[in-house]
Amino acid sequence: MEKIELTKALAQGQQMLAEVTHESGGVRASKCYQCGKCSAGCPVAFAMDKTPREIMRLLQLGLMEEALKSHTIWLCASCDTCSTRCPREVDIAKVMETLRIIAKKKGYVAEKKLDQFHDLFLKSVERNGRVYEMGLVLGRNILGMQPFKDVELSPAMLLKGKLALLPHTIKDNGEVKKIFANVRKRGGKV
Amino acid sequence: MSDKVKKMQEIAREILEKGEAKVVIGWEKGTHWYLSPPAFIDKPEEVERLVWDDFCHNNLSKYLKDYVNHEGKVAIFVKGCDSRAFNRLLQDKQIERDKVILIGIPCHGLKDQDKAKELGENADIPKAKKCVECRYPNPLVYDYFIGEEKALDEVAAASEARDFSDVEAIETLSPDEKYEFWNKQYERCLRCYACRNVCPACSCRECIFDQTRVGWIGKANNASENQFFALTRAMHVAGLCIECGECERVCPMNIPIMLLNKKLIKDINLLFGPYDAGVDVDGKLPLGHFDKNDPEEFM
Amino acid sequence: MSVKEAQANWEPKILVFACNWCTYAGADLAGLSRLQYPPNVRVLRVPCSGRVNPQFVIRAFQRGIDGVLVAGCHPGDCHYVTGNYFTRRRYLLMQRLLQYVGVDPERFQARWISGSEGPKFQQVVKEITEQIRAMGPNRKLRDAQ
Amino acid sequence: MKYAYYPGCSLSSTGIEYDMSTRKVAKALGVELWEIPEWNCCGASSAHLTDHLLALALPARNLAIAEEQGLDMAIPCAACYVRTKATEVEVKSSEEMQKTISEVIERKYTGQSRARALLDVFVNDVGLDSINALVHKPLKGLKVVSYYGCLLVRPPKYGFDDPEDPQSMDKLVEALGATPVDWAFKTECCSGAHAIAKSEVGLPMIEKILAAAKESGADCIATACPLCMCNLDMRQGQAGSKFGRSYNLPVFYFTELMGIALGIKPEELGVNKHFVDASGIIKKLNEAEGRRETA
Amino acid sequence: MKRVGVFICHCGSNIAGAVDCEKVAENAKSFPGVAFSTDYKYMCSEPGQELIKKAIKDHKLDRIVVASCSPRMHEPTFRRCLESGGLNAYLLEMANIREHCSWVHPDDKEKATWKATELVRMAVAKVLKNEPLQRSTIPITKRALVIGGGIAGIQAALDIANAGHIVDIVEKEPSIGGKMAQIDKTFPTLDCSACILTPKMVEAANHPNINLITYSEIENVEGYVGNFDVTIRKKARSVDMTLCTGCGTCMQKCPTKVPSEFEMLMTDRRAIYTPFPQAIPNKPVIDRKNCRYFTTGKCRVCEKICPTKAVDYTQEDELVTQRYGAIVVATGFDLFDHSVYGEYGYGKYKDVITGLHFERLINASGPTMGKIKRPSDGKVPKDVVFIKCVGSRDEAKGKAYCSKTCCMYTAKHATLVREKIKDSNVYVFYMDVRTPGKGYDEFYTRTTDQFGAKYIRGRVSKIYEKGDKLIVRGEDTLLGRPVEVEADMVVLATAMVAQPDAAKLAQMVGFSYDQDNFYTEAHPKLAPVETHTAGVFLAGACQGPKDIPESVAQASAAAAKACGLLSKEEMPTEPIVSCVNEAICAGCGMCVPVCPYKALDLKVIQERAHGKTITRKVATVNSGLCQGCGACTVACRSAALNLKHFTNEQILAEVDALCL
Repeated sequence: MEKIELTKALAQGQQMLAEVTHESGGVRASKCYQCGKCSAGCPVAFAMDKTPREIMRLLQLGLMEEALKSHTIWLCASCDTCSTRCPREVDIAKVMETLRIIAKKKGYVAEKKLDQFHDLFLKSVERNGRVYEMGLVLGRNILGMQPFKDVELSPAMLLKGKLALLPHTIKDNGEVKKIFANVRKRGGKV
Repeated sequence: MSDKVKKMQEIAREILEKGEAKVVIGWEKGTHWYLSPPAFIDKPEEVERLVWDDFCHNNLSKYLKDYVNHEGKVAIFVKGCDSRAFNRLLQDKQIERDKVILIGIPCHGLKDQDKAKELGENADIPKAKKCVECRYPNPLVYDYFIGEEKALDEVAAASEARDFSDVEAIETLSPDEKYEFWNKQYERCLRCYACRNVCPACSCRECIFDQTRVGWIGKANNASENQFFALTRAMHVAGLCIECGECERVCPMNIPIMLLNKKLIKDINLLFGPYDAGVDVDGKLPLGHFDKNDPEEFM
Repeated sequence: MSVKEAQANWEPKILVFACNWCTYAGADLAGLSRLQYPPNVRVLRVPCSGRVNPQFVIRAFQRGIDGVLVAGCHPGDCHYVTGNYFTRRRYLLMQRLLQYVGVDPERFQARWISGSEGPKFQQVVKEITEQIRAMGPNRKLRDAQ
Repeated sequence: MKYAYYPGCSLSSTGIEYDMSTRKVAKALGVELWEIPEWNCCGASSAHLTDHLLALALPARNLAIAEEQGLDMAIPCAACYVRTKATEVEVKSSEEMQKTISEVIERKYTGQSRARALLDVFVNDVGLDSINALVHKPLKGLKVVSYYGCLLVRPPKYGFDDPEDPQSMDKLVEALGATPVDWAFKTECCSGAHAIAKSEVGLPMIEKILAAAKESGADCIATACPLCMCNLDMRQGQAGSKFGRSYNLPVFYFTELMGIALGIKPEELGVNKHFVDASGIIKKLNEAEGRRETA
Repeated sequence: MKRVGVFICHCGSNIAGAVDCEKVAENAKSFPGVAFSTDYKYMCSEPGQELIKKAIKDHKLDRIVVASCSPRMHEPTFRRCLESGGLNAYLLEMANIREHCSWVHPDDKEKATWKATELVRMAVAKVLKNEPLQRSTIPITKRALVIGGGIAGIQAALDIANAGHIVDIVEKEPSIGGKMAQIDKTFPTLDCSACILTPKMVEAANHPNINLITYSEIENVEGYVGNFDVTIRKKARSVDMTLCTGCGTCMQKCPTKVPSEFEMLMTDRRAIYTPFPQAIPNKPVIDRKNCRYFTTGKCRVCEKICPTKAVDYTQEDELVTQRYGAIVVATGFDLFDHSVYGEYGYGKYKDVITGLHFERLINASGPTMGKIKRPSDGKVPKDVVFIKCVGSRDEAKGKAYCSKTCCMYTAKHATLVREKIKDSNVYVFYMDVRTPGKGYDEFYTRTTDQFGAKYIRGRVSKIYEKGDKLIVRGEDTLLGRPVEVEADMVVLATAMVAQPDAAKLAQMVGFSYDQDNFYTEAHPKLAPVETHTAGVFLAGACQGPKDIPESVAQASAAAAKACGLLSKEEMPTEPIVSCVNEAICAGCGMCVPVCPYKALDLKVIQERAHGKTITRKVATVNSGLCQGCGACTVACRSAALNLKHFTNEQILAEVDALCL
């Protein structure tokens, strides 16, 4: 197993840790006492490469790269079970969210499919003001260059009136476009 | 001569003749038509000096302090505000109830002395401000009573709600404007202490402003020292002021002293519940007790 | 020093009347816990917040203090059983009276800080110092000397 | 009782029956729903994983429109609710945030208009007694597990119900005449969007919930979230075949159950649009009703 | 001309590290009245004190300022120093330049030095107006009160009684014994709790110097050290203690069953009852809330059956007032209510129990006769999970502190399960194992090594029922993997918390408590059993979580303190009291209602005025009652009342000196 150079890690990780704290609205990894209650209750933990507690530990030691490259931060379903139960009142879900945003900025995307999904989703919102679910499904299909897994469900959905072929839009989407533009103006990475 | 004055003189004469009291304190006509200063009558034949008119402003109760060590009783005329002043002094244990004969006189509200002087005798002279706001025109305590007891209930009912609009007007100013306002007022103060001397809530044997050895206050007559005096005086009468307005009336520099007193009355009522000083002699003083559920602003 | 220089070098000075049993102990605890705060406060020890005569407060303003804090035990916890209840009444009035004559509310404050609230002492001192620093030197009620 | 109604994107497609039943039931209860004109997507669940400000700004526009009318927002979709609530709470808690958001959306939102979950509105504003009084066809004998999902009652500071063992839907179901069944998976996560984009993670999560519901002995599941509905209903077959089981557990929006109990025709509520056939349950209820009537 | 000496302490580097002490001493030389100023490494040390004494002599100093640590720490030290140097103790003032300066401003030496200088200037200004004060003495009542009859209270009472003083134990329950009576075995020796407790209970009951006042509560406390006047409410027992022989017939015949608090509601007691068979006094009380006669007006079975006619339904609560010289508070603790944990089932799963339930389950006289059976169905559990830190170390839903005893009692429980159920598996979910204590870590090692308990490092996130099993989900944080246990029973090590009425008692007696309602000791290290209120001492878990040996040790310590006080005939009083300037006092009486000690009153004096003798009223201070709070001085508008050592003049001088 690879040895960790703690002195170096701590020195390198400080600035990024501060960024995580700032971006997450003040969530401090140092509060975590590693009890593991988050990971014990996490419904997605079975699929993760590192438990949420381990992500917190990586942050504490400054091992940012390792945290940002993990699948865990992408697999988090934002269900808030961890934050709700944390005895130290650390908002772990918020940390996961924040790490994902930072990871994306740095180009570390361990779960490309999940990321594309969110990109397409927001593109649809910006373009139409609302989400166009069929478009989303097809777009993911084309971009992902893979067969649409839910293909067997689509005809039934169309039949039941559950998938619209045309995008739902709002008449004048100028306002929503402006929101996106204003967020970008303020340095938002959308 | 009105019936009331006749009655006043009758009672006074009777008291003096029977020897019930050594002296009767009332009002008489002074050097000016718009002044009715206190009269101290100790001979039955002098009772005719006594008057009752629109200018019997002086709150007579404070004079009782001068008779504390005299033998025998003192008789005194009391309006509504004088009676509250009497209660106040009683509460402070400065006088004894059974050494005083109180002759109650319902008060219809007196006229503004300054305006009278300015407008002349035949003009329509407005009521004094304190009388416009008066909520106790009837004496609260008395042994004799002149006039109809119920006559002024309506007057009382009319001004049931206190008028704090003058205080509120200042409250709306910015801190700097407030400071400017009060600074201007107290720059004028001569520190003659007339306001203190006349006040029925000021019952100290030796006022702290006379205690030069402790150094509460410097001798210098400047705005800072004057404001120390003003604020301290206001805090010292907090919960005790009976709104007779004598302080303001006697102030040679026309400083609106009641504006400070009323501010404290307003806040005491707001913070600690309704309270009128000098009404209930046995009641607790607002700053002499507390409620565990008082407003909490210091958490 | 020129006037300008004096203003540039101005540091707010804040007087804290602290009761011996709670707030003074809380300030001691802040020290024991090495909780840092701005060096602008001076604690004056009194046995009880109920000992603080409003005249002391006005006097401090006269002499040029920039801010005054009166602090004692939480209601119900007074070492002298009821002292702070009287403090509360007195300073609820005093605070309003001072504001009425134009003293900015930040300049005079009251707080309950217990002996176990070292962090609260630190935080209150920080807050008040920042507020007063932002306001600049106090000129109100001040002796002209 | 009047609310600004925010259906959200799902309710015009995959969750169409949630929209249909909500409108019908609201009308029957005398609750006026004023649909926010030209509402926009709240951004769930992608915006908050991409940019915090965007996530707060998107729902703010809808809230601002509701605020202009002086109305609170009633939101059926749990995901839309939690994102909109987050915006309300953030804006309320800081003046700076209020300023920033208003600048970004170029509208004024002060935090006056509140985001309310539809379940909360029905249970706490309309009240269980009033609902119970309007029940024509009690859901007698129907055993229901209430599935709140993870978003409706978390984080606890937003909550109108308990984050670990919520009760409002159970009590509602009881008021409709059905039998609420207690179980431990009320707030367990169904994987949300993972089911679409990463089914190997999503399906086991769905399976766990279905298995627990089955084991509890319930006849059906009640839910308050279109994403949960999608996962539990539409993907019930996928999950079943992957784990070699057949659950045959109809899933209802709680509004559909309300509609049925209030005597509204199931088709008008969109019950026929389910993937897992619910007609068996409807039939059983009708038979029981018939027996009661003849008796 | 007054001559002030100023002494600046370095406190090693504690002060000197952040404050330029030499400069402060130098600055002080220019302050009015200062005749001598110096600095030294450790002012409180022997040579430091010698330095002060020598300077008093050499420089003819008549007032002293010591700038060092908090006066709450060393004021008594330096007062003694002044006395042995020939000055009155009250001619000392201290400037706190450590807690209030160097420790909180470590990074800005210039400003810290400036502040220290000003603090010294304030102290100098004040000390110039100090007056010598003389202590007087008051007699001490030689009787002690112990509040609480658990192991700590019993031990404290025995120690005081053995020293020859009369002690009353007031216990709110019908029997003494407290929580220890409920416990089965004690760690780390595993000896039987009852076997070591009951002899102590009997000893207390039979001791000629000890009075047991059970089923009673403190109603009111007045007075002060040496002479506390305590009103005790003796609740109506409905049984005449002088007639009752404790035969127990009534308890057998009583028709009303009530869940037994002592048995953690796992079995029943009667409405007329003693909490447990070895209760002391072993005479029953009637629980009026549940008694059939008191609720319906009919029954009277116990009255009829009682051979000595001891049952008396007409008894009423009785209030008695007694004077005590010292009070030992030993009110113990309560257990955290785990029903706040939704993830553990909000207390609704029957087989999720607390450690104290478990104690009763393994106790031979408990509801299961010592067989471990789970509450839901009486089955013997095979897989038992223990969860530590439930309510402890949890800011979100519980308490931030560590409850200190849980690690050891959970190890004990784990051992007992493995011992009593041979084919059992024990899983202990923990965050840390904390075993500082004699023989403690060895015990823990045996639990894992010899008894095979599985320790899993991680907090449990959820427990839920599945069939007749309890599914326990955690993470093994050492492996970094989620784990699950199918358990038959779960035992929660719930936190020790303060008694629900702890704050009320503290307010009544007049001492302080912390944010968790545990009682605050006068100093965490040097005065661990004293409170800030003289004459009131603390024993046991009311001061914070403690195990039995610690509680007993602290009880003996508190007893020693109480004995020290009671061994004297009289004690010196603090001379910092209010005084009246009769020449100024107008006798308005506004001071009277603000005094919490009823120390103020009005009296009539005679004096000559204008050639005759007159009488008038003035305020008077009872210096025996006055505690020196100074509330009266502010109520007095004419400043006729003043507080010695904190006079108006002194405080004004401090304010002026600060504002220079």
